[in-house]
Amino acid sequence: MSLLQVESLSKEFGGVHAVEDLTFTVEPGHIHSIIGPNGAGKTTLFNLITGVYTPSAGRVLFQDRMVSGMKPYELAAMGMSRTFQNLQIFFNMKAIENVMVGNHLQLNRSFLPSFLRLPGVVKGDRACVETCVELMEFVGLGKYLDADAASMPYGALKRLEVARALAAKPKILLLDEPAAGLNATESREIDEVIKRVAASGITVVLVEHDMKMVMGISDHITALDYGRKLAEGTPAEVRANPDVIKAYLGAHA
Amino acid sequence: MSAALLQYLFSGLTSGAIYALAGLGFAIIYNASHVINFAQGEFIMIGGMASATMVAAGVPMPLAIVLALLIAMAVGVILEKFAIEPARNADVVTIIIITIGASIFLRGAAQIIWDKEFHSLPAFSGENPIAVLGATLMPQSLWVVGVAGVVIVALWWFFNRTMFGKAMLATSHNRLAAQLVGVGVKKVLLASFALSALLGAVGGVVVTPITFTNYEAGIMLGLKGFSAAVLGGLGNGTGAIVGGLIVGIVEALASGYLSSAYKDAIAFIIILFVLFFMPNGLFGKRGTDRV
Amino acid sequence: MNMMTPRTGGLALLAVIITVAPIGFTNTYFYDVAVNAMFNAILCIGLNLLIGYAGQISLGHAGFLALGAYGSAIMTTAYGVPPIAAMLISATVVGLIAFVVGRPILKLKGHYLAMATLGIGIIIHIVLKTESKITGGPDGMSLDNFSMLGFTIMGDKMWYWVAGVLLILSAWLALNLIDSPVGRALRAVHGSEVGAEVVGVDTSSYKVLVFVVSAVFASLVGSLFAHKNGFITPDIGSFFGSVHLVTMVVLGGMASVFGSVIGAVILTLLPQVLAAVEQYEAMILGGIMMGTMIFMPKGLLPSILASLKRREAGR
Amino acid sequence: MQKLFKWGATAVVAAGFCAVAGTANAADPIKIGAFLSATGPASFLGEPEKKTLEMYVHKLNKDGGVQGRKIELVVYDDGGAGDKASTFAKRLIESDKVDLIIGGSTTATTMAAVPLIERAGVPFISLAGAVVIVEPVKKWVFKTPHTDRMAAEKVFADMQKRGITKIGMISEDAGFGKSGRDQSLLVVKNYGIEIVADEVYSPKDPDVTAQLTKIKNAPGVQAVFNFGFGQGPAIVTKNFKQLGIAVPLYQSHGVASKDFIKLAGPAAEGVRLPAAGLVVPGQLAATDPQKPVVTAFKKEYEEAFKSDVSTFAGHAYDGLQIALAAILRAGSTDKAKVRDEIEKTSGYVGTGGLVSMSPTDHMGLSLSAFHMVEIKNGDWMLMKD
Repeated sequence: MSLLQVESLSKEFGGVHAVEDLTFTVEPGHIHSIIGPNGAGKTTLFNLITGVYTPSAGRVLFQDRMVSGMKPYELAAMGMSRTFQNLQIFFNMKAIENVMVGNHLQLNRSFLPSFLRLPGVVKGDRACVETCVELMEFVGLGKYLDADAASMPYGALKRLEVARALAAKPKILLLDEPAAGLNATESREIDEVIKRVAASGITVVLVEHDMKMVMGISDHITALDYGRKLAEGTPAEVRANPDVIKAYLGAHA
Repeated sequence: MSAALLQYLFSGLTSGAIYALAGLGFAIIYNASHVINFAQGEFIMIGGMASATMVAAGVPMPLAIVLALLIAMAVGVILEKFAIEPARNADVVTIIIITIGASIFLRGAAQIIWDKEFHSLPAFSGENPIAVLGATLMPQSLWVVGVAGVVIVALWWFFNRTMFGKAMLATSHNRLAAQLVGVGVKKVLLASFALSALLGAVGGVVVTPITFTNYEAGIMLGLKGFSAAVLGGLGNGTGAIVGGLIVGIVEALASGYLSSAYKDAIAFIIILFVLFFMPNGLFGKRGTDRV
Repeated sequence: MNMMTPRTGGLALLAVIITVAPIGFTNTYFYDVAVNAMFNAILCIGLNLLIGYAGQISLGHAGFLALGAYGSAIMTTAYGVPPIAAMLISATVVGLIAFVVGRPILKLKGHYLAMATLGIGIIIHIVLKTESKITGGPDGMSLDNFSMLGFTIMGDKMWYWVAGVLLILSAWLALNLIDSPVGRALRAVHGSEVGAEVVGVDTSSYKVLVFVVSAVFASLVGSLFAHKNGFITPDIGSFFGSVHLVTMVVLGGMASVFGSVIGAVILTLLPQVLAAVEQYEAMILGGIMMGTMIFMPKGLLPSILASLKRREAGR
Repeated sequence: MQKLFKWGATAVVAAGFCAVAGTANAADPIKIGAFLSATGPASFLGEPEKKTLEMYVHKLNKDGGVQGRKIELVVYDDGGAGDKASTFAKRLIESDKVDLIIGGSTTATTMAAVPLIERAGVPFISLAGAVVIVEPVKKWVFKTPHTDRMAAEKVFADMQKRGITKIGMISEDAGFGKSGRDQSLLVVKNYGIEIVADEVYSPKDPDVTAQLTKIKNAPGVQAVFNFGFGQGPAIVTKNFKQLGIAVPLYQSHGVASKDFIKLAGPAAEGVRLPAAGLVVPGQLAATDPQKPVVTAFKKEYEEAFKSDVSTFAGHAYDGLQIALAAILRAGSTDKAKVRDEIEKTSGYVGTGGLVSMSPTDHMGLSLSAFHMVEIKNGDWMLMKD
């Protein structure tokens, strides 16, 4: 049984097809990468899957449930979480609070207990802090436990988004260019984090330009060009596909 | 009955053209800087007060008008230079409070420099009403509508046919890119304030024979101008004009057919209703948020 | 929970100031001004949850203040409802109104939201002004003291202590809220709506929630203010009233509970101080507003705290 | 005073307060407080009122004061806001410890201060129009201007005399016009007149032809009555002329200042309104007791400020005179005594008319205080009865 099924998905913006008739599946436990040149529709695809956009046609199934048209927060409750290419950090909060927001669904969210600071809320928050400290350490942000998000460097913020997404206890995690803008060392660190996330049983869908990283960690790859599927298969298969070489890798050769 | 309807439309046109001119000032500054200038109404007041008091003091009307426009532009430039420019990167709400502070300051200054009394200008082409199909219109209303029309054409020419105008437009679309190709963003901001102050003052001069003016006249005009600009879609000149005319005409029709006590409320309900369905106003950009 | 956390430390300091301040009050006029300042502070604490923490502007909250005031006035004078019941019913009705209009309005962003809330405020003001058979029209209406269980709040001194206790309570509640799952969700809405959505925060519901909470704060303050003054006019609900409230919040410091208190106190006292300069009052008030926001764009309290922190770090 | 500075914010209040009270060193002056709407929408009431009080207090002090005591005047600007008015009234009573209060330029600001003034027991003379201020009678509250009801009655009486039975009403939706409209609706039936159209406008509307068109088209309208002040009535008058409405236009006493004629220009010709003798001093009969009073006041005001006198300035003048006369009669500033003496004011000839108060009448003016005037050649003309 596939965890995520994308069926004939299309999205147009004023006549331009950002994603067109796209079909693929993501198997549980895999690291599934989406590759393609700039403007191939990768981020639009993520936005369609996570409910940020509604598709023009086609549908998305998550755990065999039709989820197109559902709100991102509803999908989050079903176990889908993501990061962003353009950071969506809560810069008005502390780093750890960012992660704690990720933990939102696990906490008591009623208004009155929060307003009156009932013991249950205090206890829940205390446990939440512990979880989030662990998560920050897991992604390598141990030294930022007390920091304001606004004061952190770019590379750290990328990882903060991963920690926040993990705090939501997802079954599937969509990472949109987690290594973009990072230096080689940071890239390697993120690489490690992704592998460990996958090892913990979370399915990962990855959009990434860093081919070395993609080829190194992916179980399965879908290649896009102009919103259409160009090829798919294992890294070795995709690497050998002539269309991919022409459209994508060929550009570099 | 149709004469009455025509009269309501004339009434709405007169008010609407005034609101439209006020709204246009909001649009220009918003375009260049994404700032909503709540002191826009005060530019209108300054144009009216300066020209009216100078005419009363014996200055020939054309000279008084030119001087009034220059005074308003100077105020606009000073405001941008010393209040907006230093806070350019601040929060939206922070800048709103700065411009509200500026409007209070300018009103306070006006009541000291001039006085608290109402002033008027003579109508430009006399006070004989023009009869059209049983309804009447004052020549000054035509002046307001005409000036609004000329302003729109002039602005279109400025933004589409002059180098500097195009540069201003470019800045509004992408500040960084404009900077990269050598457009002086600071200069553009300064010019946008000068331009909208000029526009406000022009409005102030042409409406003073109809509505009179005093140091507080800018409050209402500012509010209606803001409504017009938002209804039309912020930063869109055509939108501001259409928005102003809609507000004016809705008010007049509401007074005529529904209730004059609730005409302002009805205008606001219409604006709310439009925003519910078109959250960026009638002509606003509809782009999806990029994530 | 040591004494140095902003919550306990700040609340304790606030309590001390409220207790000690009357030593300097030579007559009840001072109490009167202080009560007004504290009422405004309570309202601004609620409004700051909306503007400062959740990042949603409102230029119409004076309308909710006025609804609370008129709700109490009308119910107690015309229908003999006990003041406490009238206050609670008004707050409930205002909360419902905020809930109903909040849904569609809070989909709007930035200046469009400002416009919509401004419109709501103005519509409320117009209704109160026009329906003079019920509200007394622009000339206003009077009402009685606040009494409950045979006990009547009378005189400025008694109001001072009531307002003081309520202020501390409000600050406590607000501090609770912002440091809770609900409060973090609200702040996340300010930080990034889509970022909050994808980890499970139902942003539109939270926006409506905080809008309702802030409206209820305003309504409750309106009821109290009406009873304390004994007379109200529709102008408390005017556009200027709303702008005045937002100014208090922004001047004192967005996303700062104690900043709201400071902003409210300063802007309540300022007209009293500036009465001495007569016609220069408007210029000075406008100048102070501009100057503070230009040089302290984050507002008084956050800017001062930040500069203290910098100085400490520099040592 | 020293302990005031223990709390910063208090110190700020105190500083402002000292700046006001700082000059008070003369031995035991008479302290008169005033809260007026010197700015805001009602500023053209509050501004001349303030100027008048300041001018006469200055003048009296130069002449040696009252009973050898200097007069100290404390004026606050409430900006037309009720809540500000009540705080300033409290400040006058508690901090400035004034002996008597004049003010409340508008009904709203007056009524906002009434509850606490009644509680504190300070003689209070309001300068605002509405009947509610003195009806029911409140122990400490008096007023000098004619009521809006009287203005309406005067106008309706004039209409009745001319055989007018159906009129259109247009009023401003702010305090003065709204209250005037409500009072008009109350008394209009006594004159056998029916209001067939009832429209309103906002104080800053640029155009009211829509409302006037509706009135014009109402069947059988024989006259139009406008209740409002500020620039609104001038716009109404101009639009009225523009639409060529052929029936007479009546205005309220709210426009009884030269500014109205200036703003409305030629359109004001033929407008009728009730006004105090102050606007037509030269045309009053030589035997009219008001003649010397209003002539002198007009001259003094216009010389001092180089602007035309308005009846609102006169309200402040009357208030000050009535207050000082009462203090003189009482022989002290004892609040209860002064209050009693104000209530005994009898036969005072003021700018507004002959004032005779009583325990049941805290205004003391009768309808005869009003004269109907018509605007002719840009000036007021007394209408022949």
